Amino acid sequence: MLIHDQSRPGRRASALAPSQAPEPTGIPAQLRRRERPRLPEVSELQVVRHYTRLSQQNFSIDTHFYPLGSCTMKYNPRVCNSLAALPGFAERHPLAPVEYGQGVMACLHDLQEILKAVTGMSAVSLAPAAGAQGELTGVAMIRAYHLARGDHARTEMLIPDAAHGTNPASAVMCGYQAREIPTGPDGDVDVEALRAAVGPQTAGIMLTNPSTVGVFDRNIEEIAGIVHDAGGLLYYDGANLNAILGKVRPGDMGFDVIHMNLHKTFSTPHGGGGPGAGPVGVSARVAPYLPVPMVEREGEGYRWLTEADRPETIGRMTTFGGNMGILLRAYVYARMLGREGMARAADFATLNANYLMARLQQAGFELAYPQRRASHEFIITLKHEAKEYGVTAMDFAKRLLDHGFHAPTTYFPLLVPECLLIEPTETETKESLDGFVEAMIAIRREAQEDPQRVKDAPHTMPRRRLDEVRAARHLDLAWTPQQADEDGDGQ
Amino acid sequence: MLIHDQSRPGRRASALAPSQAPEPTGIPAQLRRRERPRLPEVSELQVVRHYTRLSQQNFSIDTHFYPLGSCTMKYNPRVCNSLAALPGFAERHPLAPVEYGQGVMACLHDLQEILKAVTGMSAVSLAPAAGAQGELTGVAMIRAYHLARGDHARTEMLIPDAAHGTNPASAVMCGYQAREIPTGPDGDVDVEALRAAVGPQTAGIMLTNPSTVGVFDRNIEEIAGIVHDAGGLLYYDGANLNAILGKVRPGDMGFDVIHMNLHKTFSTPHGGGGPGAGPVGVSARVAPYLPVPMVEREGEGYRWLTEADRPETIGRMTTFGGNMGILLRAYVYARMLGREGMARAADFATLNANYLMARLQQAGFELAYPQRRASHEFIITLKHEAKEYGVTAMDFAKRLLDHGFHAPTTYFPLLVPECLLIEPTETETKESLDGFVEAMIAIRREAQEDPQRVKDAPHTMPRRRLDEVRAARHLDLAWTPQQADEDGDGQ
Amino acid sequence: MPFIPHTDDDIAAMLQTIGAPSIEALFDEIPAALRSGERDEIPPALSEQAITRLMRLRAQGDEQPSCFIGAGAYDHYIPAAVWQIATRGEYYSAYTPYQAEASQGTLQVLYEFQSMMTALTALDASNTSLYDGATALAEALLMAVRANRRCKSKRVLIPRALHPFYRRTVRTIVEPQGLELIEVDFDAASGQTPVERCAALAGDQGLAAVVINQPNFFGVLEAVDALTDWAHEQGALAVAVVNPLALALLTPPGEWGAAGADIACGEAQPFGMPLSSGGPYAGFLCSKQALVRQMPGRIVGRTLDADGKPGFTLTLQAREQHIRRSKATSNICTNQGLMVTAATIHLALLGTEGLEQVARTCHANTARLCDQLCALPGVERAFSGAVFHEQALRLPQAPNTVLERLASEADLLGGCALGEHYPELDDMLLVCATEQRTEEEMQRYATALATILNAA
Amino acid sequence: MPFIPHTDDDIAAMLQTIGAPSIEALFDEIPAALRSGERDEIPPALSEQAITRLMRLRAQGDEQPSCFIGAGAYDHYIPAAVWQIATRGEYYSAYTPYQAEASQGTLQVLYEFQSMMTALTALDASNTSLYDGATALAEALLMAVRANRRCKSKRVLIPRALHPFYRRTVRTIVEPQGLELIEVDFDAASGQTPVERCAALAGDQGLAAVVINQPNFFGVLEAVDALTDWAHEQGALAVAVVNPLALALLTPPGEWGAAGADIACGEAQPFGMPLSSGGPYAGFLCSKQALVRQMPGRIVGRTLDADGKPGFTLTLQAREQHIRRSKATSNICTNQGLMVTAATIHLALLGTEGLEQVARTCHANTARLCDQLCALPGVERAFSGAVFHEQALRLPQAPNTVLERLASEADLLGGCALGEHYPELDDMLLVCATEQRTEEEMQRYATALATILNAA
Repeated sequence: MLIHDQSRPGRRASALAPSQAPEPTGIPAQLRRRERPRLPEVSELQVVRHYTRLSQQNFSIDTHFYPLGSCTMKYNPRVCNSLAALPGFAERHPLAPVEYGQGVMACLHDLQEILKAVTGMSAVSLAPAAGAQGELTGVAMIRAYHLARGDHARTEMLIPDAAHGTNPASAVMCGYQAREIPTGPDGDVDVEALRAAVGPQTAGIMLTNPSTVGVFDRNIEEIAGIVHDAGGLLYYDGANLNAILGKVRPGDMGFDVIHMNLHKTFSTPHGGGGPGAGPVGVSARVAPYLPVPMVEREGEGYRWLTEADRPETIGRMTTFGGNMGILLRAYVYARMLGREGMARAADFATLNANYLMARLQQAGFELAYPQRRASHEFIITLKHEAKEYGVTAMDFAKRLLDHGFHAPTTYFPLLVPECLLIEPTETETKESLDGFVEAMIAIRREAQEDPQRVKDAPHTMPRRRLDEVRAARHLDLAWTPQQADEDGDGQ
Repeated sequence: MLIHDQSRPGRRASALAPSQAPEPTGIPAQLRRRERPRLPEVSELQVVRHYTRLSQQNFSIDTHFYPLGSCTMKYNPRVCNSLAALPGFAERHPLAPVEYGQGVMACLHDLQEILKAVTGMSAVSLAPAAGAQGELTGVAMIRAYHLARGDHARTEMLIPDAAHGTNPASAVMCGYQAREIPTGPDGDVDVEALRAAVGPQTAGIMLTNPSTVGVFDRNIEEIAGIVHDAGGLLYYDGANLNAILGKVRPGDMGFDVIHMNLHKTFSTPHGGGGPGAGPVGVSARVAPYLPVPMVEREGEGYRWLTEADRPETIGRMTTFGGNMGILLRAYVYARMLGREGMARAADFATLNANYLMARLQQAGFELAYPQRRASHEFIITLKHEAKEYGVTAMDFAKRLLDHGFHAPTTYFPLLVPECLLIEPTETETKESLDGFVEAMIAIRREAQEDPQRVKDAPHTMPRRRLDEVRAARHLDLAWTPQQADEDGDGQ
Repeated sequence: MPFIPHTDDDIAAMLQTIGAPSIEALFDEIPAALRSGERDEIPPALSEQAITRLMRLRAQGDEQPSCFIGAGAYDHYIPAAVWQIATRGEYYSAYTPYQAEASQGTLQVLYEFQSMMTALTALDASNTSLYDGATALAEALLMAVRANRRCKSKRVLIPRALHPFYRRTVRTIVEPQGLELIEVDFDAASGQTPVERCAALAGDQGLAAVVINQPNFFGVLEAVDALTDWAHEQGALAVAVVNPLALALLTPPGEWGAAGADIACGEAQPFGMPLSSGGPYAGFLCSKQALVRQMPGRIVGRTLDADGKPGFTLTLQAREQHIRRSKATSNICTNQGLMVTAATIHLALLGTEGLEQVARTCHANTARLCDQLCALPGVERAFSGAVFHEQALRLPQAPNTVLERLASEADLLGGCALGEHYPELDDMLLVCATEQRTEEEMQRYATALATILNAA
Repeated sequence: MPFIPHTDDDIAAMLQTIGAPSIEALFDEIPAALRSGERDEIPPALSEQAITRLMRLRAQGDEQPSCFIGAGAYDHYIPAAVWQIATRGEYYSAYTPYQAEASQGTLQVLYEFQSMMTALTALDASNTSLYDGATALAEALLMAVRANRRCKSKRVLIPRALHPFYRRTVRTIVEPQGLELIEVDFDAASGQTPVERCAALAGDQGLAAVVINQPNFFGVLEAVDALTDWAHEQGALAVAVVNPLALALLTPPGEWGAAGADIACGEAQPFGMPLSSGGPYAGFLCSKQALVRQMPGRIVGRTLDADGKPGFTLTLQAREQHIRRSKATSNICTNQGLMVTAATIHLALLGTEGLEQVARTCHANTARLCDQLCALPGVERAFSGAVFHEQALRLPQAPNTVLERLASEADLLGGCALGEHYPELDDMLLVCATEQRTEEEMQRYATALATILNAA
């Protein structure tokens, strides 16, 4: 049942609004609303009960193993939330004078320094609001770099076929054409194809390394050479940074521009789809173009760097310069890991992925790249199961929910048929991983004996399988008073 | 699965303890522990996940209608919790100087005044830690009052047969014999029986009014006269205070001593069984015996009153003088209700109870006292259903869980067979009450058609009906390493 | 090892299963020359206790005096229930609801958010958020240009009285895609954006979209009906940028002019989001039904499950980057889910009447404060246009100096000096008194300003 | 109407169903003469925003300097996860788990708490809490007297070195039931309670119980083995009062002497409960299996459900007031469930090693602080007995004066002056430096004390 369906005219959580609210003066009648907006009219207990109960219909890291590939669903320390919510931080107006912001600015400055050190880049800006915006920012800086050199011919961005969809989308948002580079059979970029593709039209290449197929591209130095020789820049998609944190630095691999997903590698909350934070790091030659604001230390204090200080900046990415509350959480997490904890994240994320991969392989599941080490994630393909039992990767995914496991990423990357991209993260126990293997084996057995049971999954969730086709064909995107009469009996 | 069953030697949530912990010096070897205590050794994520998931196995006000009679399960405003947890309040040491406690003391003082005003008593002490301790405190004050007068002959406390079990238990803890007074057929105390029972041995009478059978005793003035004339004092059990808050005051009814359950009437959290707070109020003649500490205003500030200020006090009830964090929550709630909101709680608690009673009666359920108004709660008896269908009050209670309703109080008061004591509280909507009636009707229909289904309930809870007899016969009160080997597969 | 559950036994057993001699060996595909060690620039690990001590110290230093700054971010009261519920692990630590059946909580919340935003804007469809108000406007303009097939140009008219940071952010994001942003100035007397000035800039190639800001950066109310009708006459889409709290009282974009605005966007921060130095907030974007397939971002639809029970799922994913890649409507992926969860709870708690009361109280507080301040000699309302809950004042002394003295002498942040963004308005201060400001604070402001101005 | 959901339509419909003309009519059984109206002494209602403002102001005034007071309540670090989880609505707003099937969350937490307490005390059974340490001791003594059928008297030996507030509380609660409390003094040199002094007070009628406090109020470690064995020789039950944090390092009561203490109780506040001016905390009580039917309070047992699955339920309810009424083991009903939930999460987070590290760090901090302070002329350790994490010091100036100056000059609370409770110890101060105290704070203490003593 929607909160709207619980609404009754005149009902209210009346402690929550100012009690004296005079009729507004000075607003011309023709600008005044004629009909009051139909928001839910409910009591405080109804709200608390409704959203508490709804929450219980979610899987989450705090309740379930959530091995969603490419999303790094690791434990979000609870203390990060309580510290970012301290009144001094939470109640500060973005335009308050810097004298009333030295605390938050110290944290942001320190975070810039930590991110520089761990990625090997020359400078960092925390401005982008999420990973995809970090990509947009990064590509915009590549564009600004070429334009500043008067190099207007570079119209193409090279992107491996396995790349995240955000890569081509971000390139296009910066006016580039996205040109696909194939992945070789071993999971590495096809170097010869790359060599054939580069030229004076090449603005750069966007790479995830380890890549989305879950392996570290061993030819990264050669790739960097090819692209750099062609005058292009290397963009590092930081979605998989957790796999190499403290082990190898994008800057040392030759990347010119990177973004980091703090809600992945630095464990800020995923929040049901954000907010994230997508800081960008750059090599020295791209540094002038970083977005503002940035924080600079000056004497004993800190100040904002704005357009006035950084005339070549690509500009602002959001109104007030970034998701500060998320950056604070990432800062707390980074300080708790410390210098010795950075590599440990990569160590155990990789150990867990390789262990889970080995166990699934030993259980008879087919790996997409059996000859390779897993990075922090890996791919299995269920094409055999799909063909033999008619049970697809999607069916496995839905049936896993019944076993108490969130499904891995399905059907991505696109180049592996019937694939599951599995990322266990470092914060899961061996017992969790073993439980997942047992569930996979049980589902395969069920696929052999009673495939319809798997195809009809899930069976134990708040809803059976949802009709996505209907959702797109009969668009129902908002409650309306009319709808309430038709099907108000909701859940 | 118990948290203990997830333990692995050497696993830790290591961010949570000091990192440098030297071997302790100066402690003689024979006083040192030989074997380390077997606490769970688990990761932070395991703890968060375990207790988050466990919580979802509870019914609670925040998730379900919870009409548990005599418990006043009304909405606990969320703001009460966040304000009591403010660092200034939460981090104050109980022995910190009063200069560092004027804030909390101002709140406690104001709460004393509000409770005095709303109950009509001369003085209030906030010291008792819960309702039952408030009773003990109250009876101890009655004892002190008689002893101070040299009146050593009073050995009996009169208690209606319908009273809460805490009443006789508290009387006995103060050295009194509990003497039962019968309840008349209309639910009021049998005045003639009372008249026959009083005498020079009467220390007092403990009354709940409205009583536990859910009606207001109309003869309260006569009762007060009888007991007072015999030299006894009147004790008011405040468990049902929510029913008359702001409508009629115990002091005006003639009570000499009262306790209040702040987790009922003043909406502090029930917390899975506490903490509560059980302030006591008294008439002037009993005031000298109030427990310490109390807060007194002195000039612009506040100070503690202790044994030195109050030489006739019965003493301290807890180490540091009370459940301050709970008292702060009650204070916030009281201020949000304000003078105009006190009676409103009683108004709507009573409206809800009478409505639910009327609807159940109209649906054919038998009321224990059909000729009476309900107070904030009322009783139905399922003796007819038990006889006809073999389905007991307990079976109804368990089946209600499947319908998404917490069960009312069952088999209390003892004098009504197969009873449900139902208290909806003022914060529930009419829709909640209607839903409860529908569920009761559905269960009765099921009891007619398929009684075994009702007797086997619940069917949808995390557990089927639990074997309480086995629990008491084969005591298993704690995890031990040996048990882990036997039945570690827990949930 | 904070957050790592592995025991020595676990590690040994796992390596044996893998067939690797050490964890280090798992990294043997990384060229040795590239490997890096610990970085001394990164400080050593802190315990939770130690980082708590550090952060509390830093936060204490940032505690703010009474705030009369608005300018795009507003100090509203947030009921305690909002974040106590929004930070429940099931919301806080879930991700984008790709597996609908295991994400009905988040999905229903998002659907309810969409429903609340369409109710407020009187438009048909809403997405589930963009990063913030400024990026929402950037996406709205890209959407408008895609959708407006009648117009061949990518020219967009944008008022100079729009928040300066919105204008800069929009520029960063849309210019690489070839959009041409044409700024139309406001009237110096009224503070409004006149239709005539728009007309003067319309040009020959036509306009793809016209941005209409209600209220504008100065708090001034625009003639939205006339602007919307004019935009439509030009063949442009009307893109509304609105403070959603204002919609409790003001005509919703869907009812502007004869046909209503086509798209409405803005900053949802007033709905339960702490100021937090500027973020995380949440941008919202609503549109008419006809444009929904050009909408960027996640959208949730109600559908049925295999048993015919209603349920919720992400829908229209064919617009999105993970399906359409380079042809997506936007690159957005992660948005501001948790903030939207808070906003939904916040709006449910306030309800229609509560939201109106907040809007009215803010409006009345600002009016009352400005009455007091304008009673001082040399202080006057800067613009003649009607305002909502924010007011530009002209001061007889340099605003920055006044602000510094108000902070140090009266412990209050007196507003936002306009000169930095509008050189010609260097004697002006933008003030806002939300429902959080008390009589005492407003009186303190007036008294302090009187002292400062007298002492000059 | 805050918290009341009724609309006018609801009220009318409900009254019609009831057949009453008004809500007021529902109170018509209350004698009219008794009815009262609104009380002017109660202030008018505040909005959530207004009460928040008031309480924040009051709390700010109470913010504390560095705290070196222990004396029965300890400033330990509480991990953020503890209360974020414990205040989840499902724990916070549930009641005593009378309906076991709908309360497995709370019940399992309580069972785990019992398991942790029995592990720490090395006893067989634990209840689910009493109000606090002092009331737990009172209940323990009542329990001991009930259980000790060999002893005809109700005489109990109680050390004078036990917390003064425990002694007073116990007296309030147990004396009405006829228990005779006999205080045994400590040795002025060692601070310990000698067996010989106990023996001198044993008397002819025998002792029902002997209280043994480890560490005692002065932080001094008692000779628990000898005291326990002596108590048992007298036919008395040995009742341990222990700081449960100390049990990370010290011999658990179940292993004291030849047979172990019979009952152990104390204050669980060190396990995740904020100081909060003294409460809510939680008392714990453990005992040998043979005494479990005399135990007061709620007890949870593991059993099986109708499908044979293990589950949890309240058990041994025949001891309790709601069944046994005047014959119950105690009148206790509501206990400290939420605090126990927090304690359970806290202990699970710390684990064995974490708890040891907290205990060790507190012990080391206090020792280091006292080393520094005792380097000052005239400052010395007051007792020769070994201590755990708390230490009485003898000062060359009046402790209360010193404390006032430490507060005003060095912004710290320097400890608890002993003279108020022990007149002969009026030159003594009890200090405690938990793991929360930093090097800087301890150094500040030493420096300030040096200044104060020199200046005298």
